[in-house]
Amino acid sequence: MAEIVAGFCTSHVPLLGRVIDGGRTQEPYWKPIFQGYEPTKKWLADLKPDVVIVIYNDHANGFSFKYTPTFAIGCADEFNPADEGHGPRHVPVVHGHSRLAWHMTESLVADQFDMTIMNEMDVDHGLTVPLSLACGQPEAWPFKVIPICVNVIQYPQPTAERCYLLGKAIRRAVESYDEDLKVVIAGTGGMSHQIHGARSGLINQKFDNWFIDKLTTSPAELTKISHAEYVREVGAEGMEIIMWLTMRGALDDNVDVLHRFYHVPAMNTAVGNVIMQNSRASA
Amino acid sequence: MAEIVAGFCTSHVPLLGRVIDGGRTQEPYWKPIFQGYEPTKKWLADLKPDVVIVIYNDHANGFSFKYTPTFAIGCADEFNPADEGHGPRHVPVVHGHSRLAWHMTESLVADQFDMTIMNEMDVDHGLTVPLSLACGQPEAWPFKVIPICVNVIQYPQPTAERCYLLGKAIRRAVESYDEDLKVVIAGTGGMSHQIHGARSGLINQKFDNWFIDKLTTSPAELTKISHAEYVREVGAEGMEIIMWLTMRGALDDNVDVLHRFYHVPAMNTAVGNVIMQNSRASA
Amino acid sequence: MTKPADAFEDIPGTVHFNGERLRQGYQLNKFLSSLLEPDNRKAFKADQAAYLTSFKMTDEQRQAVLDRNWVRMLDLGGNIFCMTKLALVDGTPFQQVNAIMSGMTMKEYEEMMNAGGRPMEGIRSKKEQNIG
Amino acid sequence: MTKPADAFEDIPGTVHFNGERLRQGYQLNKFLSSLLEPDNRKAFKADQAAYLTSFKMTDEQRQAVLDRNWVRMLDLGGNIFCMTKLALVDGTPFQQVNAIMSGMTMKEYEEMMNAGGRPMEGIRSKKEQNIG
Ligand SMILES: [Fe+3]
Ligand SMILES: [Fe+3]
Repeated sequence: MAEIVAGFCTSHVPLLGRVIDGGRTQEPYWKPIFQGYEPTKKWLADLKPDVVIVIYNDHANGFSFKYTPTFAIGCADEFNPADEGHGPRHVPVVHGHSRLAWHMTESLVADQFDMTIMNEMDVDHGLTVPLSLACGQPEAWPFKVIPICVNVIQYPQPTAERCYLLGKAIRRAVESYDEDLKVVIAGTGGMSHQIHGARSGLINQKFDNWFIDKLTTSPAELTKISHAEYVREVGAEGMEIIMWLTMRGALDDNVDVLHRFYHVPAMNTAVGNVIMQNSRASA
Repeated sequence: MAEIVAGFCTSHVPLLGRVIDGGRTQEPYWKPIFQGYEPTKKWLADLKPDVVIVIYNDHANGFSFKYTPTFAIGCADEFNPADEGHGPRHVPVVHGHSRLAWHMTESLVADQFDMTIMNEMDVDHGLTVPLSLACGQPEAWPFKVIPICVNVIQYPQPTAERCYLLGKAIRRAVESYDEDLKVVIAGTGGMSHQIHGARSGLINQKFDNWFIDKLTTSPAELTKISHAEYVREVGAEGMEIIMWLTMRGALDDNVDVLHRFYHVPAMNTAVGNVIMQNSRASA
Repeated sequence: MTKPADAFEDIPGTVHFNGERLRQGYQLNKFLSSLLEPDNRKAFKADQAAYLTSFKMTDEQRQAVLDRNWVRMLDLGGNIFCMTKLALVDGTPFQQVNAIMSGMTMKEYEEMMNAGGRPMEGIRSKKEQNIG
Repeated sequence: MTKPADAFEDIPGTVHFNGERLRQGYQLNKFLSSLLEPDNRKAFKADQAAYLTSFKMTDEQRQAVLDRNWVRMLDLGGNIFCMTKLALVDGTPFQQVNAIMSGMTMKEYEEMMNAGGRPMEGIRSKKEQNIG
């Protein structure tokens, strides 16, 4: 049986990818941020998962507005880093786990999640920056990845509750797989930021920290918050943190926090990184 | 308020489109089929709906296997007939109802249906043949169309139950629209046929007629049937009749059958056409 | 893939087009679907073998296309709806493809269809199978 | 479109990118997204006005692009993620776009961000609005 042994959440700020790729992580402005990710890098290197399921969103790079799936699952063997306007990032190709992805698709669709099956797609910073933050600059990513892309950029987005329920369905899907695999799930995006309009630059440290608290102890409360309230509190672009709820839904009600990091700002954005695992696992 | 005033189901056999386009509907082989559609043509011409929601599937024409949405909704103003290998059908462009389609998308996503929003797409015989069967050869289609494309050609298909629940959610979506519109819903595909492998040519009149009976009186029973049982009884390609359940879900539990037609064969396929409306509507 | 449900496996003469099939036939179906573009149809007709080299198919898949071996294409992951494109380009009636796939002559197949189609007896389950 | 929820309307300085916006900005965003292709970037840089004519945008949208009028692009249905492509092609730091959009100089904006970002006071609701 495959098992989701832990989860982590992280911002996916594109600029952080550029700083890593440009070898500038030790510059004074950036250093505190990358230091905050050191525990995650070490934890993941020690854990050695077979597969990481990455919940992320595309930013009009791998997808155009021609079609917008609410939930898309990457079933291919490979996903290339997308060209986001100045050439693709020089990071390794992302290797999928097609067999598990197809199994998950079958399980999710039977569970009444109306997935869009992706047999070819490029992945943008929403997916590759979390990999860089969590793994640094390896020659190849040290695990397979199942990308699950959520529409958070075009209204109507899935509700926070639906994202949470997707996490629960993902867990059922993984646990019904017929092969032993150590699986980690990552929720990406956020934290508070808005990069358009007169509210550009907002940061809401109070909400961000409250959100992490609630995510740990009582995530169901966060599923009751409307899109408009999320937009109001964490910004139109920051509302992508509803994807953290998918990660959370895939874990037990009781979790231990192994790492918690929060930093303001990375240019326009608050940065957050949390690792959680089921309490029974640590007992 | 918009209202779904009635529904109809029909096969979408591509050959029937070619026969219509070629002016061959009066040939002895085809005539009985087109005669069976005369009541539907008359009924629809008298009813004059503003919008017809067409539940259909694409056959690797408007979509490729690059991506396969479980449920896709057409939100554009226009949908062109697809080139299916020998040039597009010479039928009118299909005009969408973008405002209603976006409203429906908002309502469906809030209702936990994970729609794929289509802002550009071509529609194949799965959609245009039903229009031809129900309207003949007008210069322009006499109503707007909201295409809802269901994946029935790639396993895993949505369950029969999910298709039925989609119909119920579509009804809620239409009924919460702020403008008076007369809406009809069409379920397309089927009836029994298989066009590949050693079972090519199967026709199951007994099941088809039983299915129409049940669809009328107790559709929920049909939602309990597994994909494999559908494939077994109506063929791998015939299992698309699960889309009739979406139409059925959008109507009341009690319906009157205004027209019922069944014919075998149209080359490889059994042909069925049924019109239903809510019993209270006819009272 | 996870083991397809036994129920699907039990149905004779039928391909369960699941993820495994999709993967196996991906490039073959990509070629077949490319025929939806008029320019591609022209290029294919002009030099079939050359056109086929632009798709990362297996040699077996290419040969099956060149031979119009419909049964083999199906075995190698061909999707039946993608295969209709090739039949249309060739002008082959699809009933003929169906006749071939079910091991019948066109005449036999047509007669069967005109008599109401292939009877369901013996084709529901491999246990009672009388086809293939 | 159905009336966007009042809650969205009540949030100041924020575009609710709904179906209406999507439709309004569709061709503009299609142009912006076309810059994801290296060849298109080259063609655009070589002759901006000519390149823009190949998209069915309004003249207003074309002019907003030529003027790099970011506020106008946003008003005319531009999606912010599509707009990042144009900024990248130009080499304009996105913070500068954000400064312009919020009516600040780059220096003011940078200082605000370094001090912990735009404070939430007065930007939650139009009723208490202190921006825009
Ligand atoms: Fe993001
Ligand atoms: Fe069909």
